[in-house]
Amino acid sequence: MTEAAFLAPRRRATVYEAYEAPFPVPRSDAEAMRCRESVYRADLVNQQVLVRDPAHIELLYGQGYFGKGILSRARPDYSLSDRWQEFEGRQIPVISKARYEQLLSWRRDYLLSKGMDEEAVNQILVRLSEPIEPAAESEEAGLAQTEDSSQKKRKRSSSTDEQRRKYCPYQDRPHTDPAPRTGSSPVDDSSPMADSSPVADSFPVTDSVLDSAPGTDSAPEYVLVEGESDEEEGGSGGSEVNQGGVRRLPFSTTEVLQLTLEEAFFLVYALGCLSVHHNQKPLSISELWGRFRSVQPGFESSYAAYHYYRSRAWVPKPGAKYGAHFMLYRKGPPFYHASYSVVVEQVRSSGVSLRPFTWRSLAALSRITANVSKELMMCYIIYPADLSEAELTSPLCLHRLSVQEVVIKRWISSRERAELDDI
Amino acid sequence: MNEVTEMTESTDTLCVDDLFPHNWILHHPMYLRMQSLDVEDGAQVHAAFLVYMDLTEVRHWKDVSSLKCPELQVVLLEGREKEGAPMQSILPLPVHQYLNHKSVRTVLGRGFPVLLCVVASDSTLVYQRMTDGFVTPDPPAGQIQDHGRRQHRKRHQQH
Amino acid sequence: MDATPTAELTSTPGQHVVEPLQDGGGGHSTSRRPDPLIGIHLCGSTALVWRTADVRAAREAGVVGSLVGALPRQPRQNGRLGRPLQLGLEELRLLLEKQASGDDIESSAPNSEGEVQQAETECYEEEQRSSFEAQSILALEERKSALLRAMGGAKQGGGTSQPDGGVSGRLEVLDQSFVFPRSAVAVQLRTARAGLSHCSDERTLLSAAQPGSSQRAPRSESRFQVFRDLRQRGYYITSAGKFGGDFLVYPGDPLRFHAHFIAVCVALDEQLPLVDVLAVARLGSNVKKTVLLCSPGGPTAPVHYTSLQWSGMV
Amino acid sequence: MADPSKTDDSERIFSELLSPSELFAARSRSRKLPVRGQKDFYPSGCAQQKQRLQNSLDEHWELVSEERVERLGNLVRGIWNPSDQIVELQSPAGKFWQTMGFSADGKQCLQPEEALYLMECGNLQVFHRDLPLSIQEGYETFLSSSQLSLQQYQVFGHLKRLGYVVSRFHASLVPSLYERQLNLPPSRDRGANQLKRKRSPSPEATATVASSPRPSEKQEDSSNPSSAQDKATNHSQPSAAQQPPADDDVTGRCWWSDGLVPPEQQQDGGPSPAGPNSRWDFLSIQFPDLGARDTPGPLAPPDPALLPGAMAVGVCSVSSWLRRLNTWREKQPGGKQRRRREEEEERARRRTGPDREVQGCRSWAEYRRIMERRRKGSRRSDSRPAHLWEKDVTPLHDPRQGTSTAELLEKISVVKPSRWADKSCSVEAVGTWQISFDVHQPAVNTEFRKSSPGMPYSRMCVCSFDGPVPALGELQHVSQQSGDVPVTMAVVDHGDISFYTFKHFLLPCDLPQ
Repeated sequence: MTEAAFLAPRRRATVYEAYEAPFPVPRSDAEAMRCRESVYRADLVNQQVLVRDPAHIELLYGQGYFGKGILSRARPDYSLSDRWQEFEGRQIPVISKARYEQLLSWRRDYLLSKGMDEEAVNQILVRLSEPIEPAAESEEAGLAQTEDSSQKKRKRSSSTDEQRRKYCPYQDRPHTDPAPRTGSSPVDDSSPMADSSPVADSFPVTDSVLDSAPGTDSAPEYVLVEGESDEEEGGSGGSEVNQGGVRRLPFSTTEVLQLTLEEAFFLVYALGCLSVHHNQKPLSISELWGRFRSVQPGFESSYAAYHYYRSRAWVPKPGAKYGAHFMLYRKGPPFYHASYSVVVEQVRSSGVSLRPFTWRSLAALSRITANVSKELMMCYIIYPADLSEAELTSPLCLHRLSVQEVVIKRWISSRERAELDDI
Repeated sequence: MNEVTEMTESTDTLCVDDLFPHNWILHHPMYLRMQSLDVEDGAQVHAAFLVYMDLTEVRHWKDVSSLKCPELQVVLLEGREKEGAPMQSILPLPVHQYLNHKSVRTVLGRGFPVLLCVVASDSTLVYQRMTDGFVTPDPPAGQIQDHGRRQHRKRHQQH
Repeated sequence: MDATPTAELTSTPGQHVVEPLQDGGGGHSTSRRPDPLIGIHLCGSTALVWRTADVRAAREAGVVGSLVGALPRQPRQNGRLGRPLQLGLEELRLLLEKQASGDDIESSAPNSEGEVQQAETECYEEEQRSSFEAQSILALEERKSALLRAMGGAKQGGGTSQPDGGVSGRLEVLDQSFVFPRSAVAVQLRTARAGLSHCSDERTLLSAAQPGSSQRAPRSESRFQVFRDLRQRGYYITSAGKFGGDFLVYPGDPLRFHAHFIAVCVALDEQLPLVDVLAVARLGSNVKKTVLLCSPGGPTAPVHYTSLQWSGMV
Repeated sequence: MADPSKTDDSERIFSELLSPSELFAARSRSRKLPVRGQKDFYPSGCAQQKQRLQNSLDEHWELVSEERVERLGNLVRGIWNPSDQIVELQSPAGKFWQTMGFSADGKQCLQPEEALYLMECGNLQVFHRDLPLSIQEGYETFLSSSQLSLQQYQVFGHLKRLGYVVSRFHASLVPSLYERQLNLPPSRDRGANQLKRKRSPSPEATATVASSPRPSEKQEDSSNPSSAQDKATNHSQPSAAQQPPADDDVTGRCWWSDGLVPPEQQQDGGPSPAGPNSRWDFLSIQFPDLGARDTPGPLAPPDPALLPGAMAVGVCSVSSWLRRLNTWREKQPGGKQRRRREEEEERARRRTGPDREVQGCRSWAEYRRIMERRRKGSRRSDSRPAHLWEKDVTPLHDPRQGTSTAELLEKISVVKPSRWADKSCSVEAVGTWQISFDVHQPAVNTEFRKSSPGMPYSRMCVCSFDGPVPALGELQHVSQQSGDVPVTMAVVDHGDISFYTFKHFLLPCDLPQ
């Protein structure tokens, strides 16, 4: 077979961010020295791999474009509100009254689901929704909060691209954060909330229930509820007057990074930089392999393809939108348009096909791919004939698989192409 | 497959308390409600929840609720695109699953137009509209369409 | 062509072949005499229609088919092709169903080699001879009228309608000296087989396409159910292979209308990989057509149709 | 128009036979194709739309019903030879002989597909038993043999109508791999060919050598704006594009690896167009051909403009170099070592890059002390998570070690690209896929010769749309048959033909800076 020509990837017309690194691991000893964390944390929930620590999310996505924020289109940049305001030296989100009441009702539902009686729940909610007095607040807050606020600022800044560029974790952290933050040591299972939350878990409720809304890890703890002071003063709602509306956040929905199983396994097995926990217990590589294989048919093949492309420094992202297994990006989606739609096909003596192709489906896929100016690539994963089923139960089988890429193109026999008139 | 269901069940029943307050998803009232629907397929429940969050938090749909479709053993959603808009059924499915026409007809049988939402493994959502019978596509805008075709051709030739 | 075109002879060709049609093939014309049998011929395992009348009759029955031969008027291009018309399996079945099955397939009497062949050859040669003679006369007449016109033009001013001596003299000379060369004779390269010549066995077609053939795959069965139902609803149908579907569905004759639907035939309980569903739906939106999932409900039940469109939600 | 006196009307319709007057009239008929207007979207039932439909249909039927009428003098006459399944010409062949037909036993002959095509074009009349064959009879007679299917003929006709030169494929005529190796054309031609390569929807003979030039492509090069850029891209990377895959060497195959690319090409890591910014125009720089048989004398000094500032290079005697020709294989390990050393230094350089303390070091010993101190100070040193590192399967990489990306990629490259060209054994080859035709570029401008057709543009495999898509092993099998020429799959769906090329590919490693 003749070899297909390599077409240079198309750079995006406008690029809003700087390229950080191909992988979320240190590239030099100096870098390695400076960062204290070497392993990120994810949890296996409902057969999905979820990362919740904002710092980890930032690194995993920013360095290699792993995963997707479940509340965002691509880059995890969801925030509670579009508008933020300065309050007591920190940025807090501004939300509508209706939204606040919804969050309050979620908290209420949650507490009820814990089996508390309604009266107790109502008491808690009343206390929870008391406005925060500026002075009292700053006393209460103490040292921990100034530290928090710097963190919050960063999180906030991450929503603007200009500032995001400056956020380079390995370099910044030692200087801006002299004190080790608990949140940044994912190796031990003590995430910041794990440290402080056991109290919250013990019912009957103590005051701590008020302090930490479910899922508040490093999310804003306070919100400015819009329309509060309007009722009292009948004013036009000037933003500064609204300070009376600062409340505790009753229920926090922070962004969560969802990794595909291929991404998760690559971070664990190839880079050694991720621990996936299930029921608070970290899983070994073999356990993970077994679980993923049972959850996703053909996982060995699709992972082998994923691993192969990563090992050639390309960024594969899920391609369902284009009817393919993966889309291949150079560097990452912010910089280049995807170059290839990849369809993974396994070549085994048993002849089981991952996605049996017909000319019909090939025709559709080839047209879609051409319509979006990408190329269609078959990625054949070749299983040696003597590879046993037992061997497949260990990820070591990957060393025995090989890859054959084939680029499929439709050749238009005539330039005039009268047949296009039919479209 | 046995292992899988076991895996999710243990997460759902045993660990909610232990995880508190790590994962707000597990405490979200809608998630808890979906859990209570007793659908075995954890991945589908998760998909349904992601779709719910997308509809309410990102797209600001109204009156979004969840229910169980007993025939298909999946969590369905229903809701309105905006206040006063007609009700729609939403069928969330993880991308690795299969679909048959019969299930589509079952969901259509609820009487609302249906959105199929395919949930990719990284939580990317792809919505498709499904309607009973023949829905004529939007007519092309005469000249513009011709123009588009020419551009289209140009792009083809660049390959 | 060598001859100068003349006014009388440049009328539109091709009108001679078929009787006029009332309704242009768009709808049903029950007023006509019993449907003519449509001649269908096998080439390998493919059904072809060769004669214009049959191609038109098929179109009237709602069978579009695809023209696959070179177009006589401009044979070296692919934009518009000519006869034969190739029929898809569903189209063939539909035609067979419409007609009394079996004897509608044209089959000529098997040749008893000897005399028939002899007679045929003689007949052909005789035809060629008479055609040459007739064309010689036509060519001579054409020359004469050209001459007359040229002369008439030259003496426009004169009022005499009587041809003068010069003209008649020249016409006489022409009469005597005119030779119509054999190489100039126009011959027809026939598209369809002449009525009498030898023919291959058509019987195999019947077994290949007979409805109710025992070993027909369920998929082609459901394709046919859908095809027939769509046809009954008045749609025109062509193949949608290049769009990843089974049929392209047109609201009217494809000559004048764009297709609205890409029909995908599936059994009701067939398990479709979601990526494939996404792929075809996406393609549909790219070409501004609705994807139609079509499943026959059973021998008596109607066909279920579900429209699938890429939603605007990105 | 029909001549009613001659024959009964129904008989005439039945046989679609033209009368002499019709034949005579047909000589002057129009050769133009009607233009199809914009289609309507939805049938409205209005009279205007009905009229338009009627007009279209009238036009359509007129076109479809038209019979071929030719001057006898313009027709080549042939006879069908059923036993050999060929057509023997009885009168001199026409212009088509340039690209079609063959001579056998002193006779001019045509393959059935060629004859049928020429019949459809109105160039040839084929007789069988003293009677001319109609097109229909041609189809039924020529295409019934096991040699040629209707689908194959449809593909043949489609390509011929576009002007391509199409001939039957003969496996025995493809030079074997060994022959091809012996007949390697000079490398300079390769380069030139590379430049002509364009990005077009056609099965290009990439990285292989087409022996005949392709004038049509040259034209496009000037008209197609993208080709200029393309040229530049190819220009800047000719060596990488042509290197045979060496899958065990990751960095060697990198397209954008920083260490290997001259600095001026490094902006943004992309394959930068070597247009105006390029310092070297390799097309104008003469390189001596030291491999030529008649050994050149001493080499003239190079153009000073190509040399850095104060450098002076005189006449160079090449004899000592020539003695070392063909000894490079033994020398290579040394080169590899040197490169590795350079990489090491590069890594060290990068390590010291942004770190002030390290930059202050005056010796390696000092640097090592710093590193040692830091290592001890780090509380991570003993925190390799047990669930990852103390099990049967451990990660391929330890993130606590800072590792350059190149090194890391090498470390994790456990899934290798297959060398399928070498080991056809891994995938069983199935012989159901056969190449039908060789296709050469349209014959208009090329000096195509039947006697020495040169390397085909592509070879065609004809298959049915309802049939299977070739599996990897089958692709492999077919491509082996084809040698260096790309294979195109012609997929026939009810007379509608789509062409697909399947090409071997090795995604280049994209090593960012």
